[in-house]
Amino acid sequence: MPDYNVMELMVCVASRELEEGASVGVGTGVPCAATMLAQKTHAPNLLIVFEAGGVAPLLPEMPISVGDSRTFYKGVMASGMVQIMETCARGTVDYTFLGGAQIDMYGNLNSTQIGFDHDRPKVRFPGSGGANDFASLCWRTMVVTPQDSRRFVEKCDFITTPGYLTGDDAREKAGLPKGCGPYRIITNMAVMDFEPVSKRMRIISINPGYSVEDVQKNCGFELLKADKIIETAPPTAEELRILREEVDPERYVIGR
Amino acid sequence: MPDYNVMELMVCVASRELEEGASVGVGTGVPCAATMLAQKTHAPNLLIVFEAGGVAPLLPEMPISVGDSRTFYKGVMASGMVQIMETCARGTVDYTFLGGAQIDMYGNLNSTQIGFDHDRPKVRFPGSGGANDFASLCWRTMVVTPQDSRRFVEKCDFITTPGYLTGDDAREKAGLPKGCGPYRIITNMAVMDFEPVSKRMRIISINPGYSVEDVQKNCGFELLKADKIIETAPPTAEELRILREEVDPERYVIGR
Amino acid sequence: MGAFENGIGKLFTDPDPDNARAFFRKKSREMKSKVMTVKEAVEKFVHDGEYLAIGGFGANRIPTAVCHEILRQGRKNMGFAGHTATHDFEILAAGKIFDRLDASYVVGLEARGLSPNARNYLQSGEVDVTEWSNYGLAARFRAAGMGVSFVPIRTTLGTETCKYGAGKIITCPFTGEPYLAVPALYPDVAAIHVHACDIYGNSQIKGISISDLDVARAAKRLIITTERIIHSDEIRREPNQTAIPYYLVDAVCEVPYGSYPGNMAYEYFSDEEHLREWMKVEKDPDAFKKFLDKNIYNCKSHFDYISINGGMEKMMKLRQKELLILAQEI
Amino acid sequence: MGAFENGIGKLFTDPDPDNARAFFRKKSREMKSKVMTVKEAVEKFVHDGEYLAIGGFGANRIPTAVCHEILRQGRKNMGFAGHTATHDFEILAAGKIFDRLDASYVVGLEARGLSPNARNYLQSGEVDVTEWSNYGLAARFRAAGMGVSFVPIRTTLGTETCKYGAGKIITCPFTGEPYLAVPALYPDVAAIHVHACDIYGNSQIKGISISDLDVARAAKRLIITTERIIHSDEIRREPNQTAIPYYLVDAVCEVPYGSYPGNMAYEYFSDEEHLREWMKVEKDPDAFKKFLDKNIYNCKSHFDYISINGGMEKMMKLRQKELLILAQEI
Repeated sequence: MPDYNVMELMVCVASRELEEGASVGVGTGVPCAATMLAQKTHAPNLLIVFEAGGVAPLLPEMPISVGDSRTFYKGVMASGMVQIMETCARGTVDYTFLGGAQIDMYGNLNSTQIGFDHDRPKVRFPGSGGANDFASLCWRTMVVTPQDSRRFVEKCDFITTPGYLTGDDAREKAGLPKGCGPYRIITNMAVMDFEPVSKRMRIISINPGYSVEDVQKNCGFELLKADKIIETAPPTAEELRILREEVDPERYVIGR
Repeated sequence: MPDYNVMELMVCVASRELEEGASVGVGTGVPCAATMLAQKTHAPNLLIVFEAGGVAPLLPEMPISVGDSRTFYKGVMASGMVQIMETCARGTVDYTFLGGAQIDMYGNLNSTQIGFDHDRPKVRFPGSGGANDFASLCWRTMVVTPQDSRRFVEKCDFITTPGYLTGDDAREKAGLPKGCGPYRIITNMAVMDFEPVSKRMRIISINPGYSVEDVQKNCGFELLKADKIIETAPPTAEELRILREEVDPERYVIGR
Repeated sequence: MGAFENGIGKLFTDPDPDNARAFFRKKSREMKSKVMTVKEAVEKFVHDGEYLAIGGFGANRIPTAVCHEILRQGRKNMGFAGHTATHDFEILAAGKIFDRLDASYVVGLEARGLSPNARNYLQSGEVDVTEWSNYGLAARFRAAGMGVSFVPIRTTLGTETCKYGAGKIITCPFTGEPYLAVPALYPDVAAIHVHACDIYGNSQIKGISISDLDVARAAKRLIITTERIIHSDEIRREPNQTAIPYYLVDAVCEVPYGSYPGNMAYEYFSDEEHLREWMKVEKDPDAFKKFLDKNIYNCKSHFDYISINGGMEKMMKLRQKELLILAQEI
Repeated sequence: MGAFENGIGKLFTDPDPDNARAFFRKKSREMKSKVMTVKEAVEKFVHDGEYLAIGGFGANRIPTAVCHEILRQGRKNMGFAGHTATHDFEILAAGKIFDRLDASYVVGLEARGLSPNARNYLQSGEVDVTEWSNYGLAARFRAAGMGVSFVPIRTTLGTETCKYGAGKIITCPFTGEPYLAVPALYPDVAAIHVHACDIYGNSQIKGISISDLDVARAAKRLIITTERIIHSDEIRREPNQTAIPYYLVDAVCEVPYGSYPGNMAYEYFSDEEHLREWMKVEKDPDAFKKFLDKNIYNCKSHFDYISINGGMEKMMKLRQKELLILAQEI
């Protein structure tokens, strides 16, 4: 079995979720690496869109910004933000990848602030950007993040981006499009999905070298467990070769 | 005084209303001729927009359609209908010219049907097209039409396009933008405006050879009269020369 | 007529974006060749009873070949978006292909006059008509393209265009002012003619786009006819020239002179003589039937139609006229 | 947080389209030369207390020269639209030019990290912040561009981004579903950097347009900086390349390498080294003051700024990097 680091594992696991013929709204970093890896392995027809307007570029290298010139390099279209978000709103974008400083059991994300006082936050982060929009509109949201109980919290200080809100049908009741929401949470220790009725986060797969207990210990809320929890398949030699040689030779992402 | 026909008179009168630096949403025929004449006489900087998307073309000849290639020939922009209508909605278009089968004392226009049964009209016309939108959104609507009591009616069979609706502040109350509406009605016999409070049609100028009585006789409702009714200035020799030689050498409009 | 009344016209299509999303979720995003004949495209994607939209502006950049083929295949009971519809409307009315109509501009051919046959059809009572303005109907496509069920507009309020429409009066939560909410229009199928596209459907339009970018996004299925198919590398060389991206497109049909007898900007002018003949012959039902047989029903394709109307020599002259080489009427 | 609550954030601008119409009615539509220096443009069109929007996407196609000049001229108490704002935000925060902020993306520079100084500024309590998503803020420009007071969107609902925003929950009159109505945003002034424009302001943008077409239409006054001024004949030769028409534009400023240190598609890549230096030096207030003096306050113009940061040689390298001739980090 080849040697790999945590980032490589997470990128490979994420890339496998993207099936051939799907569409994905991506950001810089891990999402982009996962998407490029999927294109170079099992899903050459994956449609990539960037929030600033780029559609289906032939990415010559990892973009440094979701609006830089790489995001529409030899693209099939260079449009604008409204066009991309409307494409998501019409139901044409299947996946998106998001992150945040905090995530709760319903997959709600915080990328706005630490502290509860909006007028005087303890720490200010960028805010939603396009994250809330992608999470509201794309069919399936995936989060790639380290497993850490300061990150996986009982309650976000601020809900920037919707998961299933307060669970059950709260998301649809709020007026968000029907049938979409958080889909996979991929960490260094495990892969989680969301239980279909309560919409609570649930362990479905444990990464090599970790246990369910490890995951729970590094999570600030109680995780549900799938009836059958499997072991996450490690990266294959071929995945690692493509990731290291073709996707991220400068190790921008996998060297973190 | 040079000899001229009724169309030439109306085109010349209409063109004089368009001041330098103004903007105008135009259709084919008389509006286009009046606008081109204004550009070639006193208002070279007149901004022309066509509803299908053409902006400020260097018109090589009279367009046959408001969407044909002439309407954006060497234009500064070839956009789309939504862009043009939104430009009007933002208050950037000063004038428009409209017509119709019927007009009432508040300047409401009918270009939809004769007869009151919408399911089985006696005569079906094209409907609004962009007329309602231009009349709703441009600051000043002008109508160039023959003076005829079958055309100037007590009540339109169908109000396709808003004038002042039922008069007074009905137009603004309905939700149409404030401060705009019908401005000049130019016929073979006279020029009318609208009394500022009641918003009823009012004679302000009589064309050479006609009397106030002629106008009233050829109008299906009672016209108000301005305190001082002047005589419409006939076309000048220079206006006629430009109109005949440069604007409409094929006599598409002035030969009607 | 009243200032604050909702429209009493019928709403022919479902404005719910969640239903549209469920459809679009399943629509393929694969970049695969969609090249087929117009006959195949109409067989596959245009069905009786569905709702149709046609791009362009009346007799400018219209997918004439698709309109003719719909007649040849005898489609019936369709809904139609009569948005800036002139010669396209005239063709479709000749085949009586629709029985319900969202009308903003129909029956007329602008400065050319009115179509006697289309007019009779609407006066016959056979067609349910709901009224809109051009912007109202454009805004309905726009709402669909935005993935919402309505947008607020400030036109038609207080008129019978509004009363016999199907919009609803709402109040702005910020200003308290009334607006007309126009419902999203998702056509089952649309056809648009473009200057160039690749085999996947990535399309370039030169000149004005009218409402086609929104029509393309709103339509559940989209047939592109194109003056010419170009290599995908050409598309990727200038990605901000792409007006319609491939994932909206279901069929790509190469139809040179595809807007004929309409105008195609930078390519060829409209054939005014032929358009006059259409309108003239409509006055005599027998002559009109023969005219339709000759120009549509007995033609196999747009090539046949062009060849009986002057062929390449005529096209060359229309091209010269478009480019202002021939200034005079031909 | 609640699903059906209106935002409690402050609305900093008037969404009433009739007030905007009254302004736009008087704005000149004359096609006259608007060429001036950035200094003149900022003096004439950017005033203390007004509301500002900046085009581009953070460190891509931004009007850097205008941002610097606003600092040099010491503007204060402005409102700012923090829409996809990264390096532009970093500059404006360094000058503390705004005290109220519509925030969708601020403080960060994407993958590059966070700006310590901008973060401190927002944590200081000196700035009133109302929250939006990127699309929410883009839709606000869009509503203004449409000439209406709001548009309905389906994002942010149910989150604290919505609660600390200033949108309102409305119900669709067709489906009964809730939407967030976002209020039109008409900035007093906006600045946008483009690839080319003529002396009247007719502007061409290559590549993505982000939200700039709507920002241009929404803004009451608009400053265009351009890589180069081209002859108006070039504009008229390809009218569908025009992204921004002249009648929206108040000032035309020719600023080659005007997006530096940001990326300008097809022209030059971002100067990542310089951007890293910015963020690094922010950690030390004294060093940051010296850095700002050197790079902004003691520069007369964008030419000075470029000349002290490597001049033409550096620009050439950034150009090679953009065109993938230099694949490695410089």
